Amino acid sequence: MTTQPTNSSERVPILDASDIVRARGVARQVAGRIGFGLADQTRLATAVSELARNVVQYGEDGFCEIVDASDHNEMRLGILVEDHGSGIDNIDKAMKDGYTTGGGLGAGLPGTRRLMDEFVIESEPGLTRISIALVRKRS
Amino acid sequence: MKIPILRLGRILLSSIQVDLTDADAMQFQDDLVNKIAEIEALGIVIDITSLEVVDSFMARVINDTAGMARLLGAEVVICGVQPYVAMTLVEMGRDLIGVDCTFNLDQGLEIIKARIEMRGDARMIEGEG
Amino acid sequence: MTTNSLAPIVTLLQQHRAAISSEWMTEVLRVWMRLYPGLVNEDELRRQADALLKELGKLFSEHSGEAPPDITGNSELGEIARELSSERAKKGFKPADTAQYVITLKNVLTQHLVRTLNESPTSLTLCLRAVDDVLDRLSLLTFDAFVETRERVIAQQSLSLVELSTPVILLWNNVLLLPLIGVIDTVRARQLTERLLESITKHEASVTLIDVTGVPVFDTSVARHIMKAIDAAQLLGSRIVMTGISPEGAQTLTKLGISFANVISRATLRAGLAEALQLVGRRIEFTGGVHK
Amino acid sequence: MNKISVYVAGEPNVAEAVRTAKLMASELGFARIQAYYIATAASELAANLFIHADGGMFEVSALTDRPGLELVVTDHGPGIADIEKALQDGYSTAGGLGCGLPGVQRLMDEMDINSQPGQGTVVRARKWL
Repeated sequence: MTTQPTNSSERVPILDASDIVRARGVARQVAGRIGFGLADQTRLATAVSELARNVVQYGEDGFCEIVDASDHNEMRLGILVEDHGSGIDNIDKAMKDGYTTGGGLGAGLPGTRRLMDEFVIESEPGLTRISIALVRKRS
Repeated sequence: MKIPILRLGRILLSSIQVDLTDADAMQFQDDLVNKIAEIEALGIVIDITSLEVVDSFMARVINDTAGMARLLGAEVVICGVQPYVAMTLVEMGRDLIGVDCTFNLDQGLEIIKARIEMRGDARMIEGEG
Repeated sequence: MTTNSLAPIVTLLQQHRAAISSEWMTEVLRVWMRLYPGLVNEDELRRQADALLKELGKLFSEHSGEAPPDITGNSELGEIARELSSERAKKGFKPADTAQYVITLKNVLTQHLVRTLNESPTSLTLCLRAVDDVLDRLSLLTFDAFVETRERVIAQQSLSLVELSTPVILLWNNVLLLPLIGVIDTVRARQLTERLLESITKHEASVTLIDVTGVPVFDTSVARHIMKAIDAAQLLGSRIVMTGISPEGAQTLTKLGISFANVISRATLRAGLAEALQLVGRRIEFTGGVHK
Repeated sequence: MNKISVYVAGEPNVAEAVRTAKLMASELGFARIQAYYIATAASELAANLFIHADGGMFEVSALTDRPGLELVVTDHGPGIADIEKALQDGYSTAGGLGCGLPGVQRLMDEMDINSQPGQGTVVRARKWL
């Protein structure tokens, strides 16, 4: 008796700074459609903003994929941000507060991790993939 | 996209009404700092009611702008931070925004005026000028 | 087509369905009406019983081979059982009284089978085993559904408990009170922070009192949750006055190295209220009083 | 009833661990403030079990040779690479306030940590009556 989740996904290419605003707009929209509250919509939009900016700053080109993976038990929004830049040398260091190479506050990645329920990062020269997800039980 | 900066005596008011791109934000910072210098502003109120996303970059722009304004001798108040924006900011990390905040332009203006009144330069220079 | 060794059950369910249904319901209703008066809908129950017996008949008639019929293949049957027992769970029936339903049916069916098949013991054994097996599984299914429903009810209750226990109170113009009571975990902290921030914005509360008298233990994670709420409130423009830290709490927090440096703290809600009124430029005055 | 175990996999279990520790402390005759310290230490230790490992066992036991109470937490998580560093104030690997373990050390009379990187961690903390 399993209901097949009605998964859908949207992909936003990230090539320059104007795509950051677009990507987070789409994330907010999808989150709202799934039924996430305003607070969670803001968390998701902010997280996408952080990750998309990383792509613009270090990744040259990439994309952001926003996936609705909800089922009848929980709401789940997964986001994959992928870029084809030089990669992150030292992931541990990049995940530390206050560490930055690009003039930000250095709260980007660690801040995003704190906002999300799931956070996975893989990086090698030429390919960096960060997947995040926010999960809420349906009440 | 140019964000309007209004002048009210020696106070500057600005209300960010749209979702800003990075370039817009930097342009705004530049415009504002120049305007402060031009009119020797004593105070600035920035209304960010319409900002639905303040990420670490935007937080830095706000902080930096406030820091620059202070160096130029102006008091700064931010108003209209949305509840969810505030929550997201503190979850990302403490102290992302280190500027005084209040609810709306009205109160922002009141606070700024009260602060300016305490200042020596406002009392002396205005009075003699 | 192979012969169906369970044909006697099928015949029984066809020819004596009315009798079986009535015996079964009489017994179930006798018990339930006594224990849960007013919670039993007789017509509904009889309708369900007929539907269930019909499905059972279908299950046995479609059966062939050695193994007992598999009820998981018959979703209709499972659905009826589920519906019934989740309804019982919602109405607060005890699990044993709910299980009574299927057990009674088993007794009735067994009696009928023994009566009709006492001439052919081999067939009787086969049929009894099949009835046993199918009804046992049905009973497990109803039990599962019962527990599932109960758990959902409990989860909902605890959710509403969380909502109930975090009110935000408008004490005076621009002064809010958030009394914290009980264990503060991540989910609750998130909810109460959301609620607090919304109220602060709505009432433009320039001062917020957070009373922690009801917080049982102050450790770093509780302190962190409260600190986040405070930081966010300050970003909106509200000043925070914390009240109700016990002497034990103050000693422990200091030992843990937590200072709440950017917060005004007062021992009692009374002192905190005075402070809050002072911050909004008001005070409480003695007016002579009615009672001397 | 001289030893009670609670398996801690998430926040609800922490509350249970704290209740257990507080109850045993007061039954053993600890003063109010001491019981509060013990409860808080229990909360810190139990929370570590699911923050730093996937969960683990929390035990409270009454000590008899010398009257007192012992808290023991055991996990099979990644272990603590640098115990000395973990005992410094302000050091945290999981975005905490960084005063968990040093706090426990101050709240209890004795604490020892046994950690094998990759194998897990056992922390024992005692308080004497």
